[in-house]
Amino acid sequence: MSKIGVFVCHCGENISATVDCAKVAETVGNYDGVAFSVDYTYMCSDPGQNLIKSAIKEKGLTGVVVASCSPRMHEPTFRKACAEAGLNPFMCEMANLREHCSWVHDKGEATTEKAIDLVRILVEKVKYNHSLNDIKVPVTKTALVIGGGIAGIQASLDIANTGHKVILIEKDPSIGGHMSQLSETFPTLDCSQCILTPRMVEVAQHPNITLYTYAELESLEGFIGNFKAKIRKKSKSLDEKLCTGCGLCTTKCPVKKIPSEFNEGLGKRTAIYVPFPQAIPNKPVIDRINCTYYIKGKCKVCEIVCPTKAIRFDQEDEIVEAEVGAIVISTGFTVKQPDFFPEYGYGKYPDVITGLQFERLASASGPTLGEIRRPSDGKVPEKIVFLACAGSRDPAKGIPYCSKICCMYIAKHAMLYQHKVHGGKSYVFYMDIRAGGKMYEEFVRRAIEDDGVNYVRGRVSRIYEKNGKLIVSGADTLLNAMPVEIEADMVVLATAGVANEGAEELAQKLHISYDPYKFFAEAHPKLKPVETNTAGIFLAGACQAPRDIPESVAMASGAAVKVAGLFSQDELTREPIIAVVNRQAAPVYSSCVGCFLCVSACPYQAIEKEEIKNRNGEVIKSMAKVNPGLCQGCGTCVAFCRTKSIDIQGYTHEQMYTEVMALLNEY
Amino acid sequence: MAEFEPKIVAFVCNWCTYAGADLTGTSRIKYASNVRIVRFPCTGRIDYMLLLKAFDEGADGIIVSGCHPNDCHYTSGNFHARRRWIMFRSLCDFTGIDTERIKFSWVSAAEGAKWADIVNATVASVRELGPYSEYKKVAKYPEREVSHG
Amino acid sequence: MTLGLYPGCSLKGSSREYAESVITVAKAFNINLEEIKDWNCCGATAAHNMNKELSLALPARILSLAEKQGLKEIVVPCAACYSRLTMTKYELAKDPELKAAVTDANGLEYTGSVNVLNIIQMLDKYITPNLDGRVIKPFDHRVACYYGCLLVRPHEILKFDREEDPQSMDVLMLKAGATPIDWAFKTECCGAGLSVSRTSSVGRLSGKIIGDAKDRGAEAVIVACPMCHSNLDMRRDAINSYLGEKIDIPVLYITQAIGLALDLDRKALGLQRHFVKVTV
Amino acid sequence: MDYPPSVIMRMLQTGIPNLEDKVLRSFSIWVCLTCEMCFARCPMSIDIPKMMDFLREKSINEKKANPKAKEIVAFHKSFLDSIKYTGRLYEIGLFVDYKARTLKILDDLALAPKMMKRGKLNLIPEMIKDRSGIASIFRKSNKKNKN
Amino acid sequence: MVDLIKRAKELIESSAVKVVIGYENGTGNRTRALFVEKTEDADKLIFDSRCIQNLAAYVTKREVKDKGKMAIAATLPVMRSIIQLASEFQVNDNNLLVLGITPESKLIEFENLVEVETFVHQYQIEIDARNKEMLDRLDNMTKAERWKFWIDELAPCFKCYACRAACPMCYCHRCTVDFNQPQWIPVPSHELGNLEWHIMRAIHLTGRCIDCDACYNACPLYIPINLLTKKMMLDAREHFGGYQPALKGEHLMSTYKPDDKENFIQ
Repeated sequence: MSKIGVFVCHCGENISATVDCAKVAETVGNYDGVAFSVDYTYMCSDPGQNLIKSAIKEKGLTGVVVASCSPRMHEPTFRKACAEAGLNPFMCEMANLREHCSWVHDKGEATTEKAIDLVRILVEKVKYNHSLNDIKVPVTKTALVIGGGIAGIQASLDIANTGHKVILIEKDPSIGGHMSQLSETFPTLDCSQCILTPRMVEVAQHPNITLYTYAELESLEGFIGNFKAKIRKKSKSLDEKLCTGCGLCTTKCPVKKIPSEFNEGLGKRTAIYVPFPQAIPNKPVIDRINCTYYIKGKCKVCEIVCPTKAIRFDQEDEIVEAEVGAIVISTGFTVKQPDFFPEYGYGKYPDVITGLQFERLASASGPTLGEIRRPSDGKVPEKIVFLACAGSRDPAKGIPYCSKICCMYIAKHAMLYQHKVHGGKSYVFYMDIRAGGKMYEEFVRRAIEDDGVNYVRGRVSRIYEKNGKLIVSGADTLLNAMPVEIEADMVVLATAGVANEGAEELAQKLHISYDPYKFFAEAHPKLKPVETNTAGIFLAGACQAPRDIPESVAMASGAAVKVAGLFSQDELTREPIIAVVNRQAAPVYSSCVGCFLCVSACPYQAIEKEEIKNRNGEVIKSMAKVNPGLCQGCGTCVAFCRTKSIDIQGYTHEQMYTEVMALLNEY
Repeated sequence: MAEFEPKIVAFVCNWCTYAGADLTGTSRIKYASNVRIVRFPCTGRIDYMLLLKAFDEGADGIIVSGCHPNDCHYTSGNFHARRRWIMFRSLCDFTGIDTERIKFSWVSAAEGAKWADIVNATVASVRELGPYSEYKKVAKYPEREVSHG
Repeated sequence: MTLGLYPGCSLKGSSREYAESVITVAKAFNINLEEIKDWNCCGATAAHNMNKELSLALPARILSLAEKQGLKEIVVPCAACYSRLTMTKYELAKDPELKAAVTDANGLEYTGSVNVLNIIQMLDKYITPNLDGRVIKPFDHRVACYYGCLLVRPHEILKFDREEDPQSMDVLMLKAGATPIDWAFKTECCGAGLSVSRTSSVGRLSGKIIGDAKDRGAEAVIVACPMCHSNLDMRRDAINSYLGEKIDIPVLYITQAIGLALDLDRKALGLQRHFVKVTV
Repeated sequence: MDYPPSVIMRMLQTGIPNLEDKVLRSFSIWVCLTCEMCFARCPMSIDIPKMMDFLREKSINEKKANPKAKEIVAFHKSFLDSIKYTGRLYEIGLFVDYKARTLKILDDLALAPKMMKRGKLNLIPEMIKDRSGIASIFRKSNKKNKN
Repeated sequence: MVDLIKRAKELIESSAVKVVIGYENGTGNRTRALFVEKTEDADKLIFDSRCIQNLAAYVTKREVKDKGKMAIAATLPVMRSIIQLASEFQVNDNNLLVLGITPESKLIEFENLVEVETFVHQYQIEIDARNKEMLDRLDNMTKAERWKFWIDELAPCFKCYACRAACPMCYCHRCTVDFNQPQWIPVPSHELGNLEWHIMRAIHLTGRCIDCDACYNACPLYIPINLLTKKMMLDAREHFGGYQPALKGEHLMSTYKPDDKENFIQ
């Protein structure tokens, strides 16, 4: 007869506000098999867990049901407590009274009735629980970092410095990400290239890091500790070993009019190009869409001038297979383009630019070598207007969230403008200034007080062009919404930070979930910000939500330590929730009849054929066998098998059957 | 007689709909309390016989819900489930079992509100259909004493 | 081919020329415009400023009469009436109780099956397809196409053209041989209902519109709404006093401009009724 | 415009009765032309024009219309009277009734002959047949609020 | 079938096969299965229009299988069953030799199962007119009528499991209906027990049944249980393009297409 302990939690008053916990504990106490039933205010607290431990020891409990919050939250906590008290952790189950009952129903008889049902289901299930032990799985101690921005660079360096191998893949021809496009960085105004390039060089020279640029993830199989990644190294039309990076080809290439992605379309680049001077690796790539050779089959100037004959026109994409144990995603974000804003002219006015484009204007390696000049006629703008919240905090346009970094980089832009254009006047239209980081608020005050930037509290309603000037019409809500009209020479929109173009496809390749805005979803917003719901895959930087450099770096180091933690043990212990094909004595050996139709049902190819041979080697019987290393415990084969000979530990046929029975039969 | 309160069983997958129901809880969205959730690792694990057992034991409605296609944590659990549901549902329809009482849906971990809507809609539609008396009539063996001990 | 017509009060009174030009152009493309029998005023701004139910009942009555007359589709040249009729269809479709209250007030059956077109939608649907061959005297002037506020907004409900920088009239005028200019007051309000009760505001608002058109060298302003026309044309002296200079850019209806391009008779288009002489 | 739209929204948002009263007595709710520009550009999609309609109706019903808006209210009332009696707008009737209410005899007087010359002013009103239908509309929709 | 007898004798004498499975005259002008192990038994082999029993049911039974290599006189339905069994690894070339009897009742011997498969794929599985008409009648009924139809039709069933014995696809040595830990299908043959048993049978045959009507012929009460499997076959054809037994084919129910169509999942 099983002796089950039931522990009903008040969760402060999150549960007891609408569920009569005492009644639940008391009713369940009389069920067969329940030896101990009590309710307590905070089961997850230390006294709560000690209550469980002491009950197990004193009452000799064979099973525990904790009726509190979602098992997704505290199942590990209570299972660890049971283990410490000597009870096998898998004899402990949780009934979700908080998220599924007390928080979603009003106080009343029906709610307590439902709570009792939920506990009864789990009590009946526990009677069929078996004690299980963790599965040991080998760990490949190599990490894969997707995305070579500052987050990816930091994560790669941190992991590599713990002595493990790292494979860093970057979609663009060079690592550096958006940070390499910035001029100076807030709040200290130190030049972004100066603090970034040493790190990029360190990545290139680090013995533990293998760097694949102009490469994307093709596919991913396997599971934590045993991922198999296929990486597509897009053809650079160049033999990287021979190329010395002299840059002769990039100067001689006749096609010079392609808008440079690195300069956000302001500068021009050649067909064979190095994105920016400090690029790592400092080797060119041929843009096959615009290169005349690939369009008309003629030209080949680069091949002719190349001193080391490194050009390979017919170089194919290469698929590299890599066995990795953990993955850090740091693919970053992008900014909305002006054509998204009807009020500001549907992107018609060339002098209405995005924050990133202003960065390129202000950057010494930019198209204007650091001078602030208008894209339309190259004149230095006398009056410049910055618009905060251009697209962000705008539910009408489908982006309700705040992009977090714009207030800061607007203050920086205004400051840079005032420093570079003496006598220039700059305005900032804002709703609220969000400068919450260390030395952030002081930075914005400096822009206002020392550099004389006019902050106008209000939203710009419309921008239109009139005889060469951009008329910015808005209102100043601190002056009783007095209309404000500024004849500006240039307007900078701090557009919303949004997810990258291919973010959704990448998430589906990696089987991780993503939010409605295509940013990747963290396992828990507060307690597991760097993990995803898929074990072994971690997040770093702005791919999870718009984020500034300090936070991206901190998050990258966080993800790195998670990977290091994973690699610190030789074997990975995995939850024993896996499928098992039953075995019986000879001559039947198993109820499985060896039809092997389940093999095609298994997404992880975890089911193999096992043959029983007699003494002279003849196959008497062939049956299915599950490889514990590969099986992830999805149970698709279990529900498929006709003879029900395969079962999944933790969700066995008997357990699910009794759950349904207990659910519908009050005692 | 008091208004008919249907008994609804919900078979949900742990990674998406169960998490979605958690989100409904954390966002404090109220919904009908007729539903009891049974957690499965994946919709692929939901066995059609459990649906029949649920009707046997007096359930008036069933919700079966899991991850959206392409979102399954195990890649293809929901695809296999969908194919089984298509065939099982047409067999039930063919034998006269009331498939209006079985609501199939995809609810992701971010769709807390959708879960509340699905529950409320199912409870309302089953309440309108009334108790599943035909099935209860054929399952008329006495209230079994269920303790397996 | 017949098409329902809801003229509205101003097309019978202070903007007769608009009605004349619509009918003349329609006749030129042998479209017979059948007026809704016993139509009533849509209530314009006065109704919805003062009494919500009245502002829905009056347009609902018009739509019921059109349904009774068997009309599937009606053209409503006046942008204000078009806005009132479309908003009423939207509100009544959304709120069954309101619909019941309005049907009871009208005492007429209302299903909301009539398709309501504004003048540009009618032109695009029935006239533009076979306009190319018919342009004899291209209207080659620099024109500023003025849409006013009720033709494109509220955009989620009307779903007509683009919200900020509409192009449908510009495209039409291009086909008629004109050169539409890019200007900044396409959808700013002209002062509408305050024309009589607060003419100073009209002077200011319409003044800005005409001022911008002049600065950009427009030789004519093209409108698609009698209320905008009366403010920009009849109130020209208020505009001149606001701008401090006399501006004689004529204001034409889109149908008049197209009529001229088709070389139709100027009197039939009612060009002689304008306050600002039509020099084009 | 004594209170701009954003200030009116804030006053209503607070729910303080005397602020609501100030809004009903304000002049700006009468100057609003419901041109829908604010609704088109509001990031929170607040339907300000519809609220202005509501506020005007409430202001009239509670007899709190701002005296400065006398002409505007008078114009709307005269406009509706003309519809009530003829089913359509009779411009001359509108002008006469408006002048009677506001005693602004001289305004736009010079306009009448110019309009006459251009045939824009009908002397005899166009009556619709089913005037009783229109009357019942006005009666029923005034049931709830006295005009 | 003289050449069948001759061939059977040769096979037994040369002990190329240990047993030849065919038909023989049974009692009351009916036929029954014959297991020829000695050359003289071969004379009893017959073949005519009365031989409709699906002999493939025997190739998976230990009593026959353990004798050694088998040969089987296989009409078209039997051949389809054999291909399906082969795809489920129950039979293979070294434990079964197929003596094919074509619909024109001509004897062809197949070298291996691949040849049998190509032969079988020449014919499409067709549901005969009478059953088609019955299925259409059922489809036009309302849900309540169908429920009543099946409860009444299945009521006489006393769970003799003859249908399970006759079906070549039911070769599992522990059938789930015999499960009692937990009791999936109610044991008594009351309305519920019968309904759930026949639903389980139909689900387990989805994508495997080759419509040979052995279950219907075996049922002592002539309950139209084959309508269930025919309905599943038509559904499979409608939703997923149908299936043909194939050695290397994808099994219908354990594979999926990402764009399977349905209109009931919200």
